[in-house]
Amino acid sequence: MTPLLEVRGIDKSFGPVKVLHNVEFSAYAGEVTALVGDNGAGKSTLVKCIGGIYPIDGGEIFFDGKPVQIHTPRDAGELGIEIVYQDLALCDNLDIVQNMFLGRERKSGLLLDEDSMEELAEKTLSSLSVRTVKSIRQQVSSLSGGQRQTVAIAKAVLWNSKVVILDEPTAALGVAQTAQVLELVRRLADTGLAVVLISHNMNDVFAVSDRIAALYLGRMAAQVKTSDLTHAQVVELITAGRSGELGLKNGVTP
Amino acid sequence: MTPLLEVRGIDKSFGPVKVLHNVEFSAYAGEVTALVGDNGAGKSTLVKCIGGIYPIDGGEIFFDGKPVQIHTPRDAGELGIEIVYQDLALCDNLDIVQNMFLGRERKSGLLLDEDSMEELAEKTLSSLSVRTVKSIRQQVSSLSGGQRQTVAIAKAVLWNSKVVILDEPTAALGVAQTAQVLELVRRLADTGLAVVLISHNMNDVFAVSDRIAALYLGRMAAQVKTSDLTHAQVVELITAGRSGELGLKNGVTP
Amino acid sequence: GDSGQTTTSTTSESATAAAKAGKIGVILPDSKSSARWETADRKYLEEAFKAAGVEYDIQNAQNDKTAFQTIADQMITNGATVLMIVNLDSGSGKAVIDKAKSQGVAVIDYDRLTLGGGAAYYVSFDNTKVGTLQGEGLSKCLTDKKADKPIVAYLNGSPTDNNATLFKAGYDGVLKPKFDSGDYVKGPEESVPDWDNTKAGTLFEQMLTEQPKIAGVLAANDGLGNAAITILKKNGLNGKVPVTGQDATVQGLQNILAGDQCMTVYKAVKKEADAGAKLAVALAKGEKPTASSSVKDPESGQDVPAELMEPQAIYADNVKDVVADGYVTKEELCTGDFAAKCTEAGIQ
Amino acid sequence: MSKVKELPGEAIVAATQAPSIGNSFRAYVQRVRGGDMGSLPAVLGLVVLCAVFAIARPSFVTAINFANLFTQGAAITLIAMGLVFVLLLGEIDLSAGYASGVCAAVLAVTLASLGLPWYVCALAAILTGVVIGVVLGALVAKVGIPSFVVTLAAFLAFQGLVLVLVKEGTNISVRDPVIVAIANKNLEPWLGWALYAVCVGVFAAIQLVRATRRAKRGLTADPLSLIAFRVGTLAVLAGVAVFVLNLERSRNPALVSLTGVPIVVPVILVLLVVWTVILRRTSFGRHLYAVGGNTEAARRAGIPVDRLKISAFVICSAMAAVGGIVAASRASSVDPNTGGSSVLLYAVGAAVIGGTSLFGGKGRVLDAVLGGAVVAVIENGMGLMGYGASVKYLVTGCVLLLAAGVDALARRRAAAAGLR
Amino acid sequence: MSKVKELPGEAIVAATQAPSIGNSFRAYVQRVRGGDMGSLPAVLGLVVLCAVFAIARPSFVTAINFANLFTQGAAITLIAMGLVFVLLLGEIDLSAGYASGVCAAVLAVTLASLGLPWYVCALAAILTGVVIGVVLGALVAKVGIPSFVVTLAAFLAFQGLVLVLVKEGTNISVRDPVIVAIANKNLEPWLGWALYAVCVGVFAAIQLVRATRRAKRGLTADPLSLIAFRVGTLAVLAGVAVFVLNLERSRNPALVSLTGVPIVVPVILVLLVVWTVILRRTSFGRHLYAVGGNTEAARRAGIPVDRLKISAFVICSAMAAVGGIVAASRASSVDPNTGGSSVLLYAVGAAVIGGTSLFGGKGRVLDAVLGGAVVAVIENGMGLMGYGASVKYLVTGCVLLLAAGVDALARRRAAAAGLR
Ligand SMILES: Nc1ncnc2c1ncn2[C@@H]1O[C@H](COP(=O)(O)OP(=O)(O)OP(=O)(O)O)[C@@H](O)[C@H]1O
Ligand SMILES: Nc1ncnc2c1ncn2[C@@H]1O[C@H](COP(=O)(O)OP(=O)(O)OP(=O)(O)O)[C@@H](O)[C@H]1O
Ligand SMILES: O[C@@H]1[C@@H](O)[C@H](O)OC[C@H]1O
Ligand SMILES: [Mg+2]
Ligand SMILES: [Mg+2]
Repeated sequence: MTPLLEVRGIDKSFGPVKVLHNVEFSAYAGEVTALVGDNGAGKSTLVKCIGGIYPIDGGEIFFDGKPVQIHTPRDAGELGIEIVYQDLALCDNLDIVQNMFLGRERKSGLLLDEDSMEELAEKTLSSLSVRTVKSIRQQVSSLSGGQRQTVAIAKAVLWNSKVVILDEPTAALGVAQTAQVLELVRRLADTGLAVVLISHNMNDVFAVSDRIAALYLGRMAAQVKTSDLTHAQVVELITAGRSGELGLKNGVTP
Repeated sequence: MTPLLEVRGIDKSFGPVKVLHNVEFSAYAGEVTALVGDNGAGKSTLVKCIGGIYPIDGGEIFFDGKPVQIHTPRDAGELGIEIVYQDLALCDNLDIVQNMFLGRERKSGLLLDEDSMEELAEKTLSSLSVRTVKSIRQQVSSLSGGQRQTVAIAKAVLWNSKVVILDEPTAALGVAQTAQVLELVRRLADTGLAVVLISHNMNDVFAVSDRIAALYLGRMAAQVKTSDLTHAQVVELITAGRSGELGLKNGVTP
Repeated sequence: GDSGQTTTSTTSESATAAAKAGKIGVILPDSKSSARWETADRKYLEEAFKAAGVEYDIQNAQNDKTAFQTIADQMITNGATVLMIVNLDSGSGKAVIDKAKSQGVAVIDYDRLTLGGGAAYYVSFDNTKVGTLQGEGLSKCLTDKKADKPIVAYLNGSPTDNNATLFKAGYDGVLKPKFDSGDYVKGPEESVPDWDNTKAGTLFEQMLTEQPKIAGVLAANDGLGNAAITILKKNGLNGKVPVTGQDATVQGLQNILAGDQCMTVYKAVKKEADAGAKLAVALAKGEKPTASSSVKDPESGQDVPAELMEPQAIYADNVKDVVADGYVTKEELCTGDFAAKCTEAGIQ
Repeated sequence: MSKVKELPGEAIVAATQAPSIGNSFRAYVQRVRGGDMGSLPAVLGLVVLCAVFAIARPSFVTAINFANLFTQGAAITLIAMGLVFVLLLGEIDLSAGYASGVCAAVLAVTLASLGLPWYVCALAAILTGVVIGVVLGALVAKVGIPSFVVTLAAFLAFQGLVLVLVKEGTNISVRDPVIVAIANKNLEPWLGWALYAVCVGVFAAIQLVRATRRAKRGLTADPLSLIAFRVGTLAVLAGVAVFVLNLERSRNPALVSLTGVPIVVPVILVLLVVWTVILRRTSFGRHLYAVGGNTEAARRAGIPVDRLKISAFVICSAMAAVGGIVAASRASSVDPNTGGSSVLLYAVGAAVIGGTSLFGGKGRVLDAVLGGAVVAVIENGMGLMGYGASVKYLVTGCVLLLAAGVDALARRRAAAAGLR
Repeated sequence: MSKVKELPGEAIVAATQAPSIGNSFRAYVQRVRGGDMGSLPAVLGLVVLCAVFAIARPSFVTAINFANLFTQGAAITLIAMGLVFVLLLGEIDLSAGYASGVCAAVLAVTLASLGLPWYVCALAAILTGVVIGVVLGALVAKVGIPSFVVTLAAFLAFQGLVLVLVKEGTNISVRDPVIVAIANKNLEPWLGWALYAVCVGVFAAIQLVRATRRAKRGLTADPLSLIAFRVGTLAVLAGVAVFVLNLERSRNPALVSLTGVPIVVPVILVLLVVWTVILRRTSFGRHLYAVGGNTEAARRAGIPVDRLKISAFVICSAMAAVGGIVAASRASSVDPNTGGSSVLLYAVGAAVIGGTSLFGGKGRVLDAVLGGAVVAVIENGMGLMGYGASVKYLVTGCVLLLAAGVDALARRRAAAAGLR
């Protein structure tokens, strides 16, 4: 089975600081791949490289087996890659509907079709059990932390994309909302999408993922089937970069 | 036992939207009080009212049994209330040390004592097991989500304050760092501080808290000893505002 | 716009004279108070210097007195031995003169006298006389129109331009007695900052709104006059309310031919330029030229040797004099509709 | 207008229940008290200013002065309208004033020297504006020089360019009757009424269509009564304005008749409507707000930020060109000062007073018109007072401060109520 | 300089290992390549400009021109230094130019009409600046009017105030020998050398003390070799400058001798050092950066944001007063134009070209000096070239653009490398 999204040998430095070393990573259609790693391991950086936010210093990206060039977020969007970033990128001066359709507004003729956007946004949001939002015409600057997170997730799943990457999507969410998002993640994968989930919560990771990839200090320590791993092994991979036979050996990728 | 920090009958509206209704809340010295509630319940708003960020529309705040007026963050700081906000307030253009000592710089004579600040910051940060920060003279704009969170926490515990309020402090943290912060929370309470912890993670809440306060749609549903509650009861309070005898009755505070 | 290019040239014919002569620097004030500086003064000065075969450098400070001083510094650095300046104000003018003197560089005041400055020479028109001609011109046109107790409005020049003060002194000298006697009525008065024509338009429009019966406008130069005429036109009053001017610009002369402007004052800049250049060239050669008259500096009380030219009033019937003098060409003046009016006015 | 989600019984009471005149009015009052002032401060400032001037100088409230107001403020307003686009992105264009001067000079030169027909010349002027905008925008977006520096450099360079075009300081007369008419002539009275009818009609139609369409989809729509109220208000206010402007205002009606809506009014109106529709109802406009609010978020949403920046500068310079044409028309001439002195600061001031933020993400084209009106009323009123230059500067500064103070204090109060 | 935390064996390689000349240089190169250009672009721009002018006009590299440069750029530089404080907060002061005019007028009036001694008058001028700053700052911080509008209003009002002070358009001569000396006289040559010795000595002492103190605490400190290199560089550059300025530069040495460091140089130097220390080494300065970087974070940290804003405006206006005094000295007079025309735009431009951000949080006083030097060199060089007004404007604009372009392109490259 060829992965839907694959990166090979990715290097990334910020000035003198090298953050990603020769990273390999794959996400398969119909599967949830969990990307785990300690704070500062480079998870968000990897995602931003895939999303065209940061240019990569070296390495290749394959989509559906074919090498692709992603230079801008637009390129990623056109391939069908949708990302919820950890530093939620919402425009505080726009309302919820406007943010959800940003960059892909519906039009009737030359003008915006506000009504149909409002309808669709409403539908998507209520499926994510948002109860306390007063109006979907509210500016996002007045939302609570969890509400912002929900809007960002809703924005990403609104499109018929092929790959959805979620960078710590449930960090700010309440109990019910978290359950809803995890369910959504599973549902997306089941409809054939490749889903990548970044999370520090091992319970969540084990609950929904098919595969786990562990980053350690900018290097990919291992990418293994979830069923082949124990909770303790993953924690070891995260904190030490290795666990028994698995993981990095003296700083060299296996 | 008089609570170290107590608020009574707090009301707060944003324009036409009423977010807090007659809220009562207490935090006791030597205890960890968990503040829970759904997304948008008003937890962060309550904290910001206590911190002097938002002016309150009605109600009173008592510190050590005496009524106090908190109009600005400065007032809160002078009382010894230290807060880690959910929307981390860090200055991106300053480095880690500068952020940690912001507003309370150490001086020798008229000039800043950079050396002693650097030393102290270093010590505090390493106690929170931050391993991947390259230099504490790094600008905070280049930190990862978890690293930012750690800096904000370190900043708050640097001072000899009497009340420490943490708004979802572990949301972005890795496994090891979360454990470290929870341990710190417990340690702070044990040294006699009143600690308030906001979290959506029930495991964490039950692991460290002595008391649980549940907000439901801007109303305080219940404030009870942790030992008197079950996991399920808390979730019920969060999502429905009531659980058996506990909680709101027809929208009226008990 | 070839005139914009400053030439630093030595003409070969009189190379021998030039060999001994120093370099002459000229600083013009701006190009928005009047078109004359760049279109007339620069041209005539260049011609005069070229003819004398001296090295020269003409620059324009564009109404920026810091730039004015910097240009003076740079001219001295570049080796100028004589400076000819049209000051922006007496203070900065004096600073330039002082600095130049301390370096052994002689300074001529051109068109505007630097009060208390102590320049070696002063070359100009009789500016009070200019104002007098304007005042007389306006009375003449009002008489022609048989105006009865006309209300006269003033659009004075820039409050920061000393010449504007002299012009006003001139026309006040003519009109004030008539106001006092009740023949005329003093209307609204404004000084136009920086001679700004756009501002002048709004200023005059509001004067007219506040005092609809304005029957004569004393505008200090052609640009301000044109601003007033535009507003009058809008109200259908052009040609009925006489307007004055100064500088005999193409626009002003066309307004006169069209009957919208009563008169302008022609200052034969060529004469002024020639006189200035003659003094400058002599100074550059190390001579001590003598001037025909002198002017008393009211601030220092000293007599400054001076050459003062005579201004001339221009009405529709003698527009041709300006063309004949070569100050304005027939081609620029008699475009389009004006061809017929030119013929009518006897311009060939 | 806003879609309300139903909340559980004990939940917070929603702001708007069912839209009706009463409820809408209550909601508006609450919004205003809550700090969402919209254009209220600018309008209030305008009313206060007018009242003061009217008392001090009765001539302020004459038909002729009312007409003057429009022509006096037109150029600044047009330039400010363009600046709104650049300000929305958090950028600035210091060169807009001189850009209008350059374009006016192009108009004057092509008219005078080349003798081309007026529309060709006007087009040339606007095209010059477009080219200027492309260059400025590219330097800002593609090369990455801060817009303050780029446009400061352009401010200097254009000053030079104007001088080159007007041959180092001459005054070029503009005598083309059509161009001169723009700022100096008026519509036939019947045309004013026709324009009025079209405006009110179209406004009513749009409101009705939108409401029925939303109702059909089951979204909250404005009720008929509210629409009728809005349309009625517009009809009355615009009607009074047209009526007054159609009064005879000549000093000498026997000699020359002076009536009708000044031609600049429909020019400004059309541009106001067009730009407002573009900003509010097209994805281009939406993207402008997004880039101004959070450039990074916009970039991540796949919005071509660079292209958008260039477009904004193009619009700004093109509107500066239009402003320049109106200025040239009003002065019937172009000189090295056209677009210079305080034109730029007044234009930026107009946008800011109207409510546009200098930090991007907030602003409307209407702001420029309202702010432009404030600036024009101050200049106009001060002109009638007949003070000397120094007093006039002083008073103008203070009045400007007062007008802005109303706004600031209102927002302050709102911030104290927790909204900002 | 930076403290490095030890990382596990396989961890990322740290940028700086042990500080030494070689390593520091390598680290610097890496930082520059990584985009942290510091003042390099401004310095580079300066070098290129000087080279071009020197080739085009040999008189550019004469001692007299070198001395002229300082006095020509002084007023703008001083005003820009003050503006840095306001810009650091993300605010702007459009009135700084005319504020300098008002203060200069106060100086001139008190000198001329009241005949007070020069130091009283200078103090009165600076006090005027302080009062202006308090008023502006209070309107911005306490009332909450955007600084653009406040200072635009002040821009107008001060223009009027200058006119009132100079009695509607006359100009007041400044004849006090001490005041006139500031911009027109020079230090005795021996005094120049004494100043030089003190500067180099103090610099060396500070560097040494800091390094030993840090070493004692076990923090990474600069090694002796690096300190020696820095002190050496300063000693050579400053030495050459003093030497050149002490050469005879009179056109007519027989008539008058002209040697020595212009008095404005120590004035600027002292203010540069004082303000730099305040910005970098006091909590007041630290708080300015914090407010500029994130006002809300600063407020939450208990920083009195309002008071800080007012202080910044006070510093800005006080420095404008100093700039006004120098301008009055240079012109030996004050008139309604003092501080007007392009003074403000040039001053803001100087700060921005030096590297100060208009959005707050980023900037140094040194930026103003470097940017001021760029502006002064452009004006000075263009003055030597002898172009006409139009060409001069055009070329000045282009040169400004080029100077800023170096900077922008460098940062662009850095952004492409992932740093911004
Ligand atoms: N713009 C930048 N400049 C310099 N260093 C950076 C920059 N962005 C990230 N880094 C560094 O790169 C490393 C990886 O950061 P990244 O955000 O990818 O971590 P992460 O795995 O997402 O961590 P977390 O779980 O805390 O979100 C961190 O050490 C961080 O300090
Ligand atoms: N400035 C504001 N203006 C208007 N509404 C606001 C504002 N700030 C918060 N709200 C609203 O108040 C409610 C409570 O917000 P708050 O941030 O206190 O929630 P929270 O309990 O902290 O939620 P979370 O767990 O998601 O952080 C939300 O519905 C939010 O939309
Ligand atoms: O010729 C006039 C000149 O003398 C004056 O100084 O400035 C304006 C001009 O019109
Ligand atoms: Mg991350
Ligand atoms: Mg919250």
